[in-house]
Amino acid sequence: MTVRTEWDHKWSMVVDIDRCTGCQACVVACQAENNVPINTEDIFKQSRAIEWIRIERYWEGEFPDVKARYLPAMCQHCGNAPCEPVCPVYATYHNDEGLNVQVYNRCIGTRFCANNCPFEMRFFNWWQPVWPESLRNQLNPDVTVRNRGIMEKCTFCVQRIRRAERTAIQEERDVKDGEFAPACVQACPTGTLVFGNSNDPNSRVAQLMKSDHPRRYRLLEHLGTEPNVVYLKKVDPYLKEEAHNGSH
Amino acid sequence: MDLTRRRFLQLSGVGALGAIVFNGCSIPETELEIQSPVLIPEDVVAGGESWYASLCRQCPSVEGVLVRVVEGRAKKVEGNPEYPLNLGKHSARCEAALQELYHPDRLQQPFRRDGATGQNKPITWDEGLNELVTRLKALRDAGQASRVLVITDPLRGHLGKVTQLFAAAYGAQHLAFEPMERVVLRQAIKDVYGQDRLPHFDIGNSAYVLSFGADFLGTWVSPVSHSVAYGEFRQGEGRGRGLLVQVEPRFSMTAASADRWLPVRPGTEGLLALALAREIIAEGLADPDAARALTDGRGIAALDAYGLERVADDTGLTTYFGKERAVQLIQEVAHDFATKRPSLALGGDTAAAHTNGLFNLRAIYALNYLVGSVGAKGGVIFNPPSPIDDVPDTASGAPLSRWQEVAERLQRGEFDVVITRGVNLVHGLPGALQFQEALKKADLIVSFASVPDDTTAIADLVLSEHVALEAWGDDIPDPAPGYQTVGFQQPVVRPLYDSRAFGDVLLAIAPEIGDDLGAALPWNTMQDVVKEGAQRLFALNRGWAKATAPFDAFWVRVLGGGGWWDTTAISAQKAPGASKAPAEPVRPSFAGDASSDAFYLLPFRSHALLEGRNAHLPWLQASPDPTTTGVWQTWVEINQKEAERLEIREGDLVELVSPAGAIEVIVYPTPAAAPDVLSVPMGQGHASYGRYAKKRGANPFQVIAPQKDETGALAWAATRVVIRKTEKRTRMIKLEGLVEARQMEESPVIQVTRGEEGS
Amino acid sequence: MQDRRTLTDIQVNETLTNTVLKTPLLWYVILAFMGGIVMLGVVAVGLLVNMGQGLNGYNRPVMWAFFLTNMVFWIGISHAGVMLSAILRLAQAEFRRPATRAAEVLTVFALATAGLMPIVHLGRLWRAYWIFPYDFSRGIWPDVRSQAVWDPHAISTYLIGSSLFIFVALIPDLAVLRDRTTGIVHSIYTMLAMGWRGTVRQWRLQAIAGIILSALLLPVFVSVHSIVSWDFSMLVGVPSWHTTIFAPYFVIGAVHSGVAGVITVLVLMRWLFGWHDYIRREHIDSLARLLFVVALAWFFFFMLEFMFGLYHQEGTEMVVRELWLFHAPWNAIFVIFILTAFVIPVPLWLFRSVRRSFPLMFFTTILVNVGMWLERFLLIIPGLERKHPFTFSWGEYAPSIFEITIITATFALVATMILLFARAFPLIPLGDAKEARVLRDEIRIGRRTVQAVLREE
Amino acid sequence: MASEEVARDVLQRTFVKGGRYWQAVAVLAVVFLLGVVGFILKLGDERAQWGYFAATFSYLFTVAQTAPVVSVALRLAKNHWRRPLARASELFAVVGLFNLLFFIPLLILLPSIEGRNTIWILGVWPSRFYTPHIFDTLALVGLVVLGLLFLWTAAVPDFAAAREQRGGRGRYAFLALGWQGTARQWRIQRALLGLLGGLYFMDVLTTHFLISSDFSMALVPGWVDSIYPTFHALTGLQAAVAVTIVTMFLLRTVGGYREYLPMESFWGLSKILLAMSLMWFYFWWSAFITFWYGRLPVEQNIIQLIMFGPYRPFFIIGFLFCCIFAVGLLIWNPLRKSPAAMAAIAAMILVGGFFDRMRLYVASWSLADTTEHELTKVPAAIWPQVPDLLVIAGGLAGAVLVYMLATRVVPVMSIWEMKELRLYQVPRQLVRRRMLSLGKPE
Ligand SMILES: Nc1nc2c(c(=O)[nH]1)N[C@H]1C(S)=C(S)[C@@H](COP(=O)(O)OP(=O)(O)OC[C@H]3O[C@@H](n4cnc5c(=O)[nH]c(N)nc54)[C@H](O)[C@@H]3O)O[C@H]1N2
Ligand SMILES: Nc1nc2c(c(=O)[nH]1)N[C@H]1C(S)=C(S)[C@@H](COP(=O)(O)OP(=O)(O)OC[C@H]3O[C@@H](n4cnc5c(=O)[nH]c(N)nc54)[C@H](O)[C@@H]3O)O[C@H]1N2
Ligand code: SF4
Ligand code: SF4
Ligand code: SF4
Ligand code: SF4
Ligand code: SF4
Repeated sequence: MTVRTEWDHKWSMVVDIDRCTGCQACVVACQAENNVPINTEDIFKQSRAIEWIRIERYWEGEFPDVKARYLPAMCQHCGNAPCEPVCPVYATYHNDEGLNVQVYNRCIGTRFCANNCPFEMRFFNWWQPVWPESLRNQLNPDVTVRNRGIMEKCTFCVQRIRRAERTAIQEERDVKDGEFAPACVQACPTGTLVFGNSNDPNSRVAQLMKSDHPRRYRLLEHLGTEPNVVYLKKVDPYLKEEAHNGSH
Repeated sequence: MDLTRRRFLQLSGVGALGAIVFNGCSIPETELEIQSPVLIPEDVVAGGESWYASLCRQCPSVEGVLVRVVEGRAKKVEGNPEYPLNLGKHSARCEAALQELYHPDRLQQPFRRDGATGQNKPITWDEGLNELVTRLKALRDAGQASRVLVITDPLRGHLGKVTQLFAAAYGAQHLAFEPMERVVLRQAIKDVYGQDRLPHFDIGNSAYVLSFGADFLGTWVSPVSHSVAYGEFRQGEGRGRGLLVQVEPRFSMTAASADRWLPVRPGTEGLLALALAREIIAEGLADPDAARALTDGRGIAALDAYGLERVADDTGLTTYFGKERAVQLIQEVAHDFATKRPSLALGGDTAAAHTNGLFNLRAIYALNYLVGSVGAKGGVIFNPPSPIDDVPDTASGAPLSRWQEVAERLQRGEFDVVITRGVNLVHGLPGALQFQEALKKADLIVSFASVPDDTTAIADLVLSEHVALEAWGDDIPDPAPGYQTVGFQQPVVRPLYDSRAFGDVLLAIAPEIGDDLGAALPWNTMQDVVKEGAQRLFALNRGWAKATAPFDAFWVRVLGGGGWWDTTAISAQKAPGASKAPAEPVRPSFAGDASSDAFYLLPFRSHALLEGRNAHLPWLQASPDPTTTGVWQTWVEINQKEAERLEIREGDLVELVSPAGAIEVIVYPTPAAAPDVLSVPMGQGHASYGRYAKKRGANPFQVIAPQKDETGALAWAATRVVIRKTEKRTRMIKLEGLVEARQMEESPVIQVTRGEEGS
Repeated sequence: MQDRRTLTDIQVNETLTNTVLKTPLLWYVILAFMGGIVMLGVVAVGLLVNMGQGLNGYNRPVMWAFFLTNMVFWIGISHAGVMLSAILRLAQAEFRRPATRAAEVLTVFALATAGLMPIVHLGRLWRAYWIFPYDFSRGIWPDVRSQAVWDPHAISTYLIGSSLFIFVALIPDLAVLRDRTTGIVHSIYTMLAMGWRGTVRQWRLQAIAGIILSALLLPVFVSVHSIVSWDFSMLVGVPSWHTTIFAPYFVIGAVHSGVAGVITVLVLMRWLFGWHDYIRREHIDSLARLLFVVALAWFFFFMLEFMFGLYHQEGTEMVVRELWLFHAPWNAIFVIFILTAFVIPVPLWLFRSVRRSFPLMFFTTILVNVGMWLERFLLIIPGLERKHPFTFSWGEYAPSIFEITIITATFALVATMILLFARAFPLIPLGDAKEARVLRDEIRIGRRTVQAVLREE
Repeated sequence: MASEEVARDVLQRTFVKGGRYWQAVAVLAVVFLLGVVGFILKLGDERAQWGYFAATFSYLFTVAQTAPVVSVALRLAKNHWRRPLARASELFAVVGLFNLLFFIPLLILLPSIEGRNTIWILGVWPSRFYTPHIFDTLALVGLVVLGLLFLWTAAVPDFAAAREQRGGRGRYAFLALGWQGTARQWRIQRALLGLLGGLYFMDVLTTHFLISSDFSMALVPGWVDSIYPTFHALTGLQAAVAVTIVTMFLLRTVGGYREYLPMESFWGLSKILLAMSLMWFYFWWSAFITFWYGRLPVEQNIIQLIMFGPYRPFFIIGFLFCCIFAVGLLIWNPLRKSPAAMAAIAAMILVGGFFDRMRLYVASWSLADTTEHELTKVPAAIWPQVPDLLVIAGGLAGAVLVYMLATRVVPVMSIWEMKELRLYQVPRQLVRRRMLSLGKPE
């Protein structure tokens, strides 16, 4: 009894780096939505902070011609995901809507998948996540609170996808473009993140990720993991030379 | 799944084959079989949810939010897509309203603090209010009502009205406190544009934004609304890509997003603005009327003091870029600003926080006249007055001069009762004021708080207040989005603890203090007050929620929609036109060591904690600073080469010493800092503010010297400090890994294009 | 010159069963000490289960570290057993005789210990059995594409195979013990000896079984470490691991450390049980020569691995090499590893006097294994610290006290198990010792006497 | 046969060759000349067209120049059955000289490394000469010199025997270098053999490494395969054993050395050949599975290029002959004990080896742009033209010709080792069985 939808969805994301200001709204939104444990000072000290989406900041140049480049990075939901075949227990697999799904209950914590994720997008629960009792009130009932010893990562807010699809089924229609958005996309004030069904050629995401978009690229494309997240290049009119344009 | 014989054979066949040949290239048939029993919990959605519209109170912008409530518990805060300011978007701070609501250290009932033992004794609301009323009554009866001081955060909307009415009717002093007030900004807007309300900066329609000091994408004025516009400005459909130039001595988040960053010397922003004006006029690109007004009809000779080369030197650009390039840069900016229209100049934050802050801002805002951007699309758009006339629609903290005065009066024992609400004076005023000691001179300090902070810690009577998600309220945004807007705040959950709303308490005690007070405040609850405001909007019979049905239908609509607004109700006011530029520049002066060992200290609002009001919220403590990615700590950003010169490394603990005091911070060398500047995030250094903020990091207000601008406002960027090394080391805690993140040349993860393709 | 003494069958039986029948006092002392350390390790694992893997030094991106390093190490050690027993048995090398049992025992115990490591490393080790296809009714199978499924199956196959191998070789010795014990112990040995009477037919069958098992185990032995290497080399996520040479490189490295481990154990046995007549200079000399050749081959592979890291001039590979060579602590570890695994011991083995010195062989082989442990550490961790061009996430790793305790405990565990084994079974095959005596010969050429062995024509 | 008889017989067979020998020499010479014609026809071709030429060079290197390793390795291992076959394998060193002819054009054809991702450093002058040119030439020439020296050293006692037979004068007097057979001379010879053998072995590995990297892997953008040099060397060793077996068989059947070449020598080599064939699979699989599982596009393309794409037939023949069939046949002990069967299997491996070389070298040489970062497109196959076939035939014939001519000078059986064998092998009786007592001199 596979959960089947009668339509053909492929959930995809577009990230327009030129818009991102590094404001972190997406990050906190994701943590609130997905019951991500609190990243305490200790956790940061241990280099074990969990941020399903994170803003990577890269320096370029030297003072005074210095630039900070922001990369919003989340699981790329690779079409050919290296994290999947290495999982011995099928705790991570590809579903029929283009998502790289993580089944917390199956995971035994080998961390194999994390090693094989070239994007460093998987997070391990090194400790039992704890919240002060009162803060547990905030936990999203649609999202499992993960146990210690298992892997987690961005799910494209699958609970929101499911909710939207269920509503659509009840109302006997297809999910409308922009009807819902993952928490990070919803939050992002600059419109850097766009989400939708890329199988629908009229969706905004499909329009933006067209192969002829002049700024289109994908992360580490040469690895052939076929990421389901498409990036649009940063524009810098004062760039010295048109560097960084190779697909490698 | 019924297992037919055929299927069994299929399965075993595939299974055996799969075991022999590692079928890694494609998803084997069997995987679909395997998938079926493994239903991940997220596949099953259960439970209903409700979304309530309300207002976000995590920062002074006050934007519209929707709160998700499941089983009576608030679960998620998101931007209200209808709300004109933020259009469905929100900031990192906003989400953390939940953590305020559920904060483990929230006050669950009122407390009385025993002055002798310092012990907190839980009391009932009745006991607490009794004491307060008795005290206030006694003072008033003795004709000493003015010995009562009410200090709140800047309050707009009906809560502001109630508070003002209360203070006025009682005869108490009412002051608003904000650590980084907008006094200078308001004065400059008033002086240059003749506006009482802050204007709307139309970034989204602008082609060129020139920002002086204002971290408008991070924390300045209305960051989410700016960011929404910024997205459009960058890559909006059907428009070219806007250019952003940031003139700021610090590498703020906005500087990081800018196409060009001009790190001028602190306090010279106005100088540069006038040099640009001179250049624009000289090139003949300026609006003639504005040029004439600015130069008093004398042509650019009137601006001789702002010659290109001189300003290039004075602003320090020569030092960083070399003379030739510095001059070229200024010319380029002037040219682009004048030609890439509509263009917009705005300024604030550090540009305003100097002894010459007003000079700087006036010069900056005058630029908009030269390019015809005042009152025009893509420029500065004026805001109409509030649709409800007798509620405060602008609110700003009192300037430093007032606080100095208050501190002195407190010291002289001129106040008996001090009531504070939503302000942390002890943390947010420059340490040199010794405000804590002054406050203690009062007989009774009453503090309304939901999570006890440094000021609550010295209060005698602590009254547990609702958090925003539990309380009624409304807001007249300032700045508004260019048209009349009123936001409505409704409780989205039942109060968790024995707490009350500040407004409700004022309304409740007013009649008890005196009948005249009761008459001045004739409402029972804030809900009534807000509802009455809504009634007045209903009476206007316009705006999106306009309803012909009875008021109740209107009420449901504005509550459900999160507010009332009328896009046609725009400002009719005209700008007075440019006025004469000062012939001679006003130069900044700095407190502290003037030697070359000293650095300019640029404290800045943390993008998440702001000046410290959000420091108790763990999500925000853990939210990486956009440029350093630092968390949970207070660090000092120092130019890498300077750090090398001083032989300090990342993680070293150093003391920053100013005449006002010293703080211990962690060194973070960065390529993005001017050599003579140190910047330190605000927000930490609380003696008490719940478990997540307590005794963490340092408070830069401790070293900020109480320098003032001519408006009397705190010139918080006008202090110079020296670095004193300590032998201590720790680890700079940040999200960035252990290696300075720079892209690998042959495989950059962020690809950059010059964008000639037209996108 | 060969320093052999002629021994009678009776002497052989007496001395070689003395571990079982007359236990030296030292045995108890060492056992108690080792057992204590093992208990510490057990407590540490208990805490890991209870509190989570956070107790270890792992982080993002270093998700694998000490435990898997140690797994590779012990699997390496385990390769000595079959290498010596099977290959040398097939090649009829005489010098194998005293070493086979010790080597096989080391194999089994090292392997069992190695198998524990990935389990201890699991986030939810109480679910470790999920990697076996145990539950047909739910239809949840392990993913056969995962190396983490290949691994446990390969290791358990090898473990079962080599246990069987030991057992077959042990049967005649069990019979000897059966005949020398009484009471309940006697009945246990009786059962285990399976009616061995030492008839010609039984000997022939035993020999054939040994040869068949040798031939069967050889591919298993190669495959086990190859599969372990694929845990690393097949990952595209860690560029410096993704290299084609890993399988043979790991195998030869395993043989290097394994043979060294066997020599260490032989020297220790000789010292502990006083088997001077069985473990002789010529034996370790021959083993050392073998080790020399293996070490050269291993070094050749290492150089290839190193070179090809640089070959493509890929940034992600270069940074790992840069870590190895220029950044503390890796540069120190790198130098120590090269010195101990190769530069110091291998040239020393060129000297006959070294090869024939028990103390020197003991120390040089210990050095080899120090180096080989560090080699695995160097292969695994720096690659993770510098995984990909996302330099933003680059990190570092340091083990916690838990990892160090558990690693130490694994060494104690292997020692404990060998000691316990020695208490129950002879560590040198009696039959082999006797056969060696029979097949010894001498040839006179002119005035010289040349040692010779008898072979079937 | 007594020791003196052995010397006389072997020398007799060396000095006097029959008609069949000369007929063969003539045929080979003609084919070789045809090869020269083919080479001339090829002049002026693009680099891509020289793949078969490169394959022939590599094959000769693989087979002939690796062959002496058989003797070196077995000597180090002190196998008693090596003695009859040592010389046959050492003698292949002479073919190295011939192979240098092939090396020169390839050096000129090698593309510049400018703009390529490689650890090699650009040469200073002239700019076309860079480290591959220098090191590969040094290694290859060194190998030829070392091989000849090794052969000479090993053969000195035999040259002395020949000198004695020829009355102490002539070229053998020179070649024997005043060998008197003193204990000191034997010690020196033994030490030299050890030294030269060790050096030769290392140089073979080095050269395999260099040739395989520079002359094939480096020409394919993005092909980084750390085990490839080892695979290359391993196939070389396999071919070396195979060619030794074939040579032994020919010596046994048409050369008249039947009595000298016992079954035991074939049997011994056959086990090594089995091991090599198994390792062939292992090394190939190590590379293949890593690429295949990793699924990087560049690696998929490389698998296509050298295994499953245009050169699939070559790969399949190489794979079957060198690995599958070889292993399938060699696991049978009766076959391993039969010289004829062994020779057939070895011949099959030699054929497979040539196909294997072709798929690797023709593929590598057919890529036009070596400066790309990655192999993004798999080019079409290049099939051999008539000149290519002539060159291949000429090359192989030339190599055999050189070897045959060398047997005219150097005894193809090591006389002194045959004598030694007779000393160290003594029959014994153990209880009721006949055994051999094998002396193991320290
Ligand atoms: N998975 C799971 N399911 C269970 C159980 C379980 O343990 N696990 N337990 C079972 C049991 S024993 C029970 S009793 C049921 C309980 O199941 P329900 O009766 O559905 O109980 P709740 O979900 O707690 O709350 C019902 C709703 O009432 C709202 N509510 C709260 N206060 C008031 C109020 O004053 N007035 C009104 N009108 N509404 C209010 C809440 O917001 C919530 O939406 O669940 C059963 N189902
Ligand atoms: N915090 C919180 N408290 C609540 C509620 C809530 O929603 N939140 N809901 C309230 C309500 S409505 C209810 S009904 C109560 C329920 O409160 P409880 O009756 O305490 O219910 P459970 O917590 O489900 O625990 C029942 C216990 O029975 C065990 N058990 C399960 N099956 C069997 C069985 O077949 N035989 C036996 N002997 N034991 C079994 C379970 O393992 C568990 O330990 O909780 C009340 N208290
Ligand atoms: S980004 Fe990483 S975790 Fe996500 S699908 Fe790709 S490989 Fe897997
Ligand atoms: S950590 Fe969990 S999801 Fe990842 S490979 Fe292991 S079992 Fe699978
Ligand atoms: S899509 Fe959802 S899970 Fe993924 S990063 Fe965004 S908010 Fe987090
Ligand atoms: S919310 Fe949007 S703009 Fe802000 S950091 Fe995230 S992606 Fe960038
Ligand atoms: S900027 Fe953020 S915190 Fe401030 S009002 Fe808007 S959503 Fe709330």
